[in-house]
Amino acid sequence: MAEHPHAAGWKQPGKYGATGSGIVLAEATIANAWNVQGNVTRPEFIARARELFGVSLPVAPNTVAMTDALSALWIGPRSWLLVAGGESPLVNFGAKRDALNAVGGALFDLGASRVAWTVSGPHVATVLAKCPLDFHVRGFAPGTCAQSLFGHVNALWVRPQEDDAFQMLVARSFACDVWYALMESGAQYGVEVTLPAPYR
Amino acid sequence: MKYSIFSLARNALSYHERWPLAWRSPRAKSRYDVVIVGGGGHGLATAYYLAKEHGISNVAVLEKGYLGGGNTGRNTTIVRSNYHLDPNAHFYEMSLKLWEGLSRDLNFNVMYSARGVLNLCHSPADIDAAMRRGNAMRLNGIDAQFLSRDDIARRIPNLDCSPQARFPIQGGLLQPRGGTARHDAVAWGYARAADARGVDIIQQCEVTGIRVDNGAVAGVETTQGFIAAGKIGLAVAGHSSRLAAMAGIRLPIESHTLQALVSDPVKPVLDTVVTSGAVHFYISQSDKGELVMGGDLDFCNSYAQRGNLPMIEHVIAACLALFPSFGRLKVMRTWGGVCDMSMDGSPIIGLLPVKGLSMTGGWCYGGFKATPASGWLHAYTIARGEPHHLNAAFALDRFERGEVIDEKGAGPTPWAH
Amino acid sequence: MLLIPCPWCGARAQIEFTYGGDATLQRPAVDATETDWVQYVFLRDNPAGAHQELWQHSAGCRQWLRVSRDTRTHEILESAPAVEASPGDAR
Amino acid sequence: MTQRFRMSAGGAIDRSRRLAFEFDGMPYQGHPGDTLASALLANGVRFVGRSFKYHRPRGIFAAGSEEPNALVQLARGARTEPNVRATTTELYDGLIAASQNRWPSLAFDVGAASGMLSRLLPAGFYYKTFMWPAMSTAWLKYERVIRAAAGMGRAPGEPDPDRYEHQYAHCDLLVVGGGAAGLAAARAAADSGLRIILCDEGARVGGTLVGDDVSIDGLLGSEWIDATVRILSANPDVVLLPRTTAFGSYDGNMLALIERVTDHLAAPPPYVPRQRLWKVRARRVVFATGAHERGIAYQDNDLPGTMLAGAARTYVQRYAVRPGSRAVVFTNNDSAYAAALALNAAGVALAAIVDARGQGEITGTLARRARDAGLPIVAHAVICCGHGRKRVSAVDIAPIAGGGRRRVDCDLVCVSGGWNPALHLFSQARGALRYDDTLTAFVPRSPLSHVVAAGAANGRFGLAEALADGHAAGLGATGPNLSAAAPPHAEMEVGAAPLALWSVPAPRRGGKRFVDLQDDVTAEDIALAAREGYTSVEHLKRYTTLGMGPDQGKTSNMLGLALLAQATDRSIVQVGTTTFRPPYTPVTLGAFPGDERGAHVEPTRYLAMHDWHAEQGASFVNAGLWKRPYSYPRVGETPEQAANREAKNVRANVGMVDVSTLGKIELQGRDVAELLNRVYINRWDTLPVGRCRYGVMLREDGIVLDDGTTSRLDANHYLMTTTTVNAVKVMQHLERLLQVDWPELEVYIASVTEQWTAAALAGPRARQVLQAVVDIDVSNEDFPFLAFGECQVRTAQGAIPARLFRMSYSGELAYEIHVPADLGRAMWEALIAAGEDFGLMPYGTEAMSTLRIEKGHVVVGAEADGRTTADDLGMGKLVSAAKWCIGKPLMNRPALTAVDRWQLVGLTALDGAVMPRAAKIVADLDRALPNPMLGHVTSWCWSPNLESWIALALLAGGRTRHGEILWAVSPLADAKVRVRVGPPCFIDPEGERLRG
Ligand SMILES: Cc1cc2nc3c(=O)[nH]c(=O)nc-3n(C[C@H](O)[C@H](O)[C@H](O)COP(=O)(O)OP(=O)(O)OC[C@H]3O[C@@H](n4cnc5c(N)ncnc54)[C@H](O)[C@@H]3O)c2cc1C
Ligand SMILES: NC(=O)c1ccc[n+]([C@@H]2O[C@H](COP(=O)([O-])OP(=O)(O)OC[C@H]3O[C@@H](n4cnc5c(N)ncnc54)[C@H](O)[C@@H]3O)[C@@H](O)[C@H]2O)c1
Ligand SMILES: Cc1cc2nc3c(=O)[nH]c(=O)nc-3n(C[C@H](O)[C@H](O)[C@H](O)COP(=O)(O)O)c2cc1C
Ligand SMILES: [Zn+2]
Repeated sequence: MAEHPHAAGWKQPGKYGATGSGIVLAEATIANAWNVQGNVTRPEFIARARELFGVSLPVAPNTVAMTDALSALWIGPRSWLLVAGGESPLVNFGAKRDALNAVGGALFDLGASRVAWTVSGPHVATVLAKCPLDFHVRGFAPGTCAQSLFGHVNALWVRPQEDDAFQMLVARSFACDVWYALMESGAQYGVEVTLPAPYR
Repeated sequence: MKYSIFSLARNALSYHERWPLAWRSPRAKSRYDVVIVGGGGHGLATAYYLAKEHGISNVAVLEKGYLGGGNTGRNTTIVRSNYHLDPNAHFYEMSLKLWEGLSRDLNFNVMYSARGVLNLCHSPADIDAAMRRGNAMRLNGIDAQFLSRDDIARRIPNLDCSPQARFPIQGGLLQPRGGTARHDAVAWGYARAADARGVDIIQQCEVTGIRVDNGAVAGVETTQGFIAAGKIGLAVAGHSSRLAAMAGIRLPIESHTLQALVSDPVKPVLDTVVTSGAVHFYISQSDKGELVMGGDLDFCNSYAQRGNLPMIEHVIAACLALFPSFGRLKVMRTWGGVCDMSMDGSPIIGLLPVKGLSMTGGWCYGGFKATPASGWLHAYTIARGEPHHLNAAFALDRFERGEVIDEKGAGPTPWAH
Repeated sequence: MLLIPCPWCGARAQIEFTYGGDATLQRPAVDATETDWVQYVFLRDNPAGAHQELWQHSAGCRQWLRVSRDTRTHEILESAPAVEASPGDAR
Repeated sequence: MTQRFRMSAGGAIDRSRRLAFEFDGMPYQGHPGDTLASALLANGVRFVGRSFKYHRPRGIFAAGSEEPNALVQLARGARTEPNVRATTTELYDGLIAASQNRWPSLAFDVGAASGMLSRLLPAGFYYKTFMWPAMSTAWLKYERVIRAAAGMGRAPGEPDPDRYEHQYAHCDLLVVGGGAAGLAAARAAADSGLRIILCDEGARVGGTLVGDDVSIDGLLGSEWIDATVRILSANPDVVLLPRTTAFGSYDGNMLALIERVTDHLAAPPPYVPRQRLWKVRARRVVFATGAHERGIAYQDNDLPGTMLAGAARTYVQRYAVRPGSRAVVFTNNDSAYAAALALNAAGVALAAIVDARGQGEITGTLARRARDAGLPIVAHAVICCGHGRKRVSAVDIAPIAGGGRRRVDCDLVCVSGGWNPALHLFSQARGALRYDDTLTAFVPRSPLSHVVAAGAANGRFGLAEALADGHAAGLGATGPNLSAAAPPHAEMEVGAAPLALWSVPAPRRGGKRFVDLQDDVTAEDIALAAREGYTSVEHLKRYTTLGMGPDQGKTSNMLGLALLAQATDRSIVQVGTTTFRPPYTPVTLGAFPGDERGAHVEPTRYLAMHDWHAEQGASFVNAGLWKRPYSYPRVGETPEQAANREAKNVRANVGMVDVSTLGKIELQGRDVAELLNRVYINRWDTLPVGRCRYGVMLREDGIVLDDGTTSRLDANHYLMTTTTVNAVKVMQHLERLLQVDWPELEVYIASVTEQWTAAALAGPRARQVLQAVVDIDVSNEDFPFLAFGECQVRTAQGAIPARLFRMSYSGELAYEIHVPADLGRAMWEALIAAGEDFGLMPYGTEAMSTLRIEKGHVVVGAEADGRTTADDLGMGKLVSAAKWCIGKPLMNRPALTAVDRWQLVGLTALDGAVMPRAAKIVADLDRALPNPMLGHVTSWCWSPNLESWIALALLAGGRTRHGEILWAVSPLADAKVRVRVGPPCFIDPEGERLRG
């Protein structure tokens, strides 16, 4: 009875809505996502995290540190999300959690809890403007991330580079609703759905 | 001059040039037996019943702005007594009974319109809660009916009763005697009737202090000078904390903005009051044709008497989820009022811990419907120096006793009620 | 709609936040009297004017903030982290 | 049909194309660039509607959004829309409109009878009558008549088929209004690097300049607009939004705008929303919103053919329409001379320009030009009444000092009572106002720190000063801006002060002099209100309904409050204005939810295994935002029958239910046990690693907040579960405690609700099923009741890491299995396959509920209803005496420990009866009402295992009443049942099954 939750297009490449590719959507498959928490004022915690994940946790709010294997997103003054789309140091969860616990930090596995998309194209800022953030490059600098609401749903955006592409992450139970909203507002500019690709 | 169709016809002959003042605007005397602070429905009703029921007419009602300019003049006019908990049920039912005779009592048509109040149920849990309440009402001698989805679809054809709705309508609790009343007329009607019994209504007179001597009130400081009184009743919805603080009392109350809005006027499309707890929404159509609707608070303390867009968006989204055919109507005006949100969602009507001081307040979303009973019981409490059994449960000390009247079970978070 | 300055994320729309009420309330000691607890749990100053209040940046960095806001005008006067300390700092 | 009143040249319309439209069933034609109003006038249609209260004939009064009269019903069917202003409705091919508030037709309107009774119906008449007979239902009957007479257009009968959307925007400068002042402001700020948005209500920007014969920087008005728009459009930092009205000014400099994207199109392109709601966060705002002209109250000033002078000029210059053939202009200020000149140039005969001012005061540039053109100016004079039935045919003119009236034939009266700056939004932004005696209008007192008004909105009515003011406002946003263009230049006009003239005495006693055309408020109504003591301007408004119509009194409020001032001997300042509130003009309801409409009004949360449930034919139920399987009906089964089967099967064999919606919070850190000790009534430091425990949380006031099991995964690592509905609340509660109250605790928490898919496997054969797929020994010895462990589940996709918990909600031998959400289906299918031989069936929330009622397990929201204590639920003994916890200090207040508290009990229906829904419990059926209630049923079900109806209930002193027989009654359902009170647990009270 219930309509298929995955509204038209998800994971099915193709063009939707008006002609053109005003926005381009692709699922960015997450291989793993871990939430690191800890006190930045403790050098041993920062050092341990660097050693475990090969990345320096960014301390400036809403900034991103990237390595070839993963992105470390500042999501709170004591909280980071490490996201990898493929092979990465995000393995041996238990051992790494113990190692962080030992320096007063914490580690949580959120690998299955988020769905991510790469949203790009000339109209990206307009389509994402269902969110109160400013997606203009002057308001959302490359190399930063921000959390906010998309409609009624909490979401996280990352702008890795100075182009029109954002990564957008939402909790998995809401993903269908958010997808619907993206398609609805994107249709007037033309939506191009491309094949899923690993999160970058 | 008594109002009637005959006086109207007579005055028409003189081109309505002979109507008298509805109420005087006297200069404040230096002393009254009782001073009522707040010229909203509750304050004016208190004064009216003091004079009418207790023969105490050396009374002043002090209003900082224009009378009826507080929440009495900005509420969505829903009148009902469909409560679950006994103290609420008995109190609001007394009020509803007073509403039924109010126009004639005041000789002022307050347009109490018993068009029915329907609470929608969208889930089995909603139905359980509504039926539990309805059963309690019936055992308390209050009218209530449970309507099936089909009954509702017949009665209110523009409601979306389809099972595909996000919050499908599965039934509803109707109180047939519930309805609406004309908000401004309530203030004006009480003012005129109180004035006729000798009560002084002083507008543009803000109370800025309460003088307390030896633990008892002596009078009020106002923008028009000191006014002595041995008894002071507060009826200042939204501002209760500020007035109580003048007498050194902290209340279990926060002030929050509640917004409402009206559509442009259209020919009759809705003749029941419809509410939905699931989407926090209520709506009725006024006699002028506007759809009057509201929903939740703005969720932060405020005395600004204005709100922000998100709640308006939410109210309208809820409206259209229920009534998709209203989509092409328009919002004509939005506004906000300052509500006293109490810690258990119920009012405080009774004596305060300073001799001679009493209050009726803490109305949260819904004190308009309480106006007649609140005034009546407040007057009783002032005149007798003790509460009536119908307002005894609404005493301030119920919080320390643990005897809160928490209709929603939301706990001591005032904005959750 | 309020624009609430988050000490970490910058000025953000009100809808990203959850209100937490009066920030001046001090949790009584565990052995405080019942009266102290009644006052803490139920009574409020509810001022008209500057109000110290808590907001959580719930759709953002999830931090609880202490905001000073004028309840008559909604003007935001100040905003700071709820507490400056981090877990374990005290040790 | 020919457009008889269309001039042969001029206007900002596209004469090369014709648009067909229909009004009240008659076909007409107009041109692109027309509004419905201008096209109607071009076709000679002047009588367009009936008034609100008296049903008087009304014509087009204005040319913009201030229009009070010309409201029409647009379109038919699902897209019909009431109360649409003809003056702002762009014409499109095929437009259909109809007049409103008349029956059966505009010309013959039955409701017009109320006009004849109008002497009986002064302001507020209904407060004075309709109080008899005494029955409270009597008013309902009068009300029906009153309601039917009021209202305006009709609401559509079908759902709105159109789509709307929302958009946030951010800018450094928002300019509202693209007239001379707004364009000058935007141009001055452009090129400074600021991000600018300029919006204007109109189809094209330019405001009053469009079609105007003025010169700016040597260009004609329209040319200057085009040139400026070209410059602005070329700038990537500037966004121009035509057809966009700013309607609300909110806190934090947030402006709400409504863009009419497709309303002007006959055939909107697919996918494009009809309207777009913009929420603009602006660093600075310039309100260049222009000014509204107002009328003058004289007798019968509402006859069709009476319009504002500025509007008449707009119809001539912008739309090339002659709004009449022979005009009388009535003014107290200079601006109407521009209209007179324009009309004259258009070939409209000017019968008279009636100016209330003395000859010596009529000195402005425009008046001189009119005089030079030989137009007949009658100084020191007023119009004292109009004549005509369905349109004006003449007016009476008289000296202002009184005396001889003279009748002048005309079919057009152009009135100007002065101008009011449109400071609605400025005032909404908390800008203070000041009454300007010279302008006879309210103007902004002073700019705010981030908000200024400019041009006519700021009381700068002349073009030259409006341009200069706008330019300065633009520079105010940029600071010193070297690249700014030079201020635009226009010829300065010499103006003469207007005369404060609000009304003219009516020659006929009782003659109607309209102040508010929209709500039918007359000068006499205002006098009546004053006489009766409704002397606050707010009382005046509410008593007479002045300014309460869709136009919100744009052309009338000022007039009304000035008349009130006169009637009560006060100054206009003392009377003051009413409050300006959003929206500036009415905004379509549909635009507010945008895409969050219908089924999307709130998001829907789907389980990771939703597809599987759907494939099995589950019927779903809303649980908070979630969709959960209610039951899995087989062919021929109702959902309820299915639930019965499922519940029975759990006790007989084994069932499996998706419990992923439970809130899950993981906690790590040295002080987790301490935190848990503080938030739960029971103890956590004593819980061994690898064990689970049921916990109850209280609110600060000692009432039950939430419950759930929490497991100790490791020394300093716990997993807490919460109820589905409270998941978010509990997370915020913990974050607040950790960040605000107890920052010294070293605890890190994360919500992992979305990370795990959880299945509960319950029933006597659960162990056999489970053992078939997991790699650890789940025997009672190795994995006893309340054990926790990690394991691997063998699935078709390989081995999956899982968390295993031995806990039971159903009262049966049961396990909960948690796996990462993306592997949920694999785990689930592996168990379903393994369970095939054991009679495993999935079950839904309804069977789950039945099972837990049989077992006497409480649910937060049902048994714990926000008023219940732990002791009420029989859990008083869980409260650890050894420690403090939240809620403990207030838990023992007198009323919370009274002996007659409502306590949890079990009820069994006697006599084979059906337990009524949501029943109340009474001792005596036959008592007179009110019949005291001893308690109520909180949850109930048909117990397929006990084969009777049972319930959990809260009952006064319930624990001492076991064995009593009482009544469970539902007056709503007319049902009553004898019930026996007993303990809340109906099945296996010793717990042998779940420990077995
Ligand atoms: C948007 C909205 C919708 C509502 N809808 C409903 C509804 O549908 N049904 C319902 O029953 N209730 C409703 N309510 C609640 C209802 O309006 C109020 O509970 C009720 O009107 C309170 O009446 P009152 O006389 O106590 O207060 P008010 O009418 O507010 O009167 C209090 C008066 O005290 C004056 N005052 C304050 N301080 C001072 C001072 N220091 N000195 C002198 N005077 C002072 C104020 O100016 C004010 O006029 C709604 C409220 C709002 C805001
Ligand atoms: N007394 C007089 O003679 C008099 C009075 C008023 C205006 N004027 C003339 O008006 C001009 C002044 O220029 P101006 O720019 O100040 O006014 P304007 O009327 O030319 O422009 C105002 C613009 O703002 C728009 N607008 C108004 N409210 C809006 C809203 N809420 N949202 C979006 N757009 C909105 C209007 O559509 C209009 O285009 C001069 O040409 C002047 O001569 C003269
Ligand atoms: C039941 C009700 C109906 C209303 N109907 C209208 C209306 O038809 N037109 C209107 O302009 N305002 C209407 N209002 C709103 C008032 O104009 C006003 O906004 C409200 O009383 C609050 O006052 P304030 O805006 O002056 O602060 C209505 C208010 C109420 C309470
Ligand atoms: Zn933040």
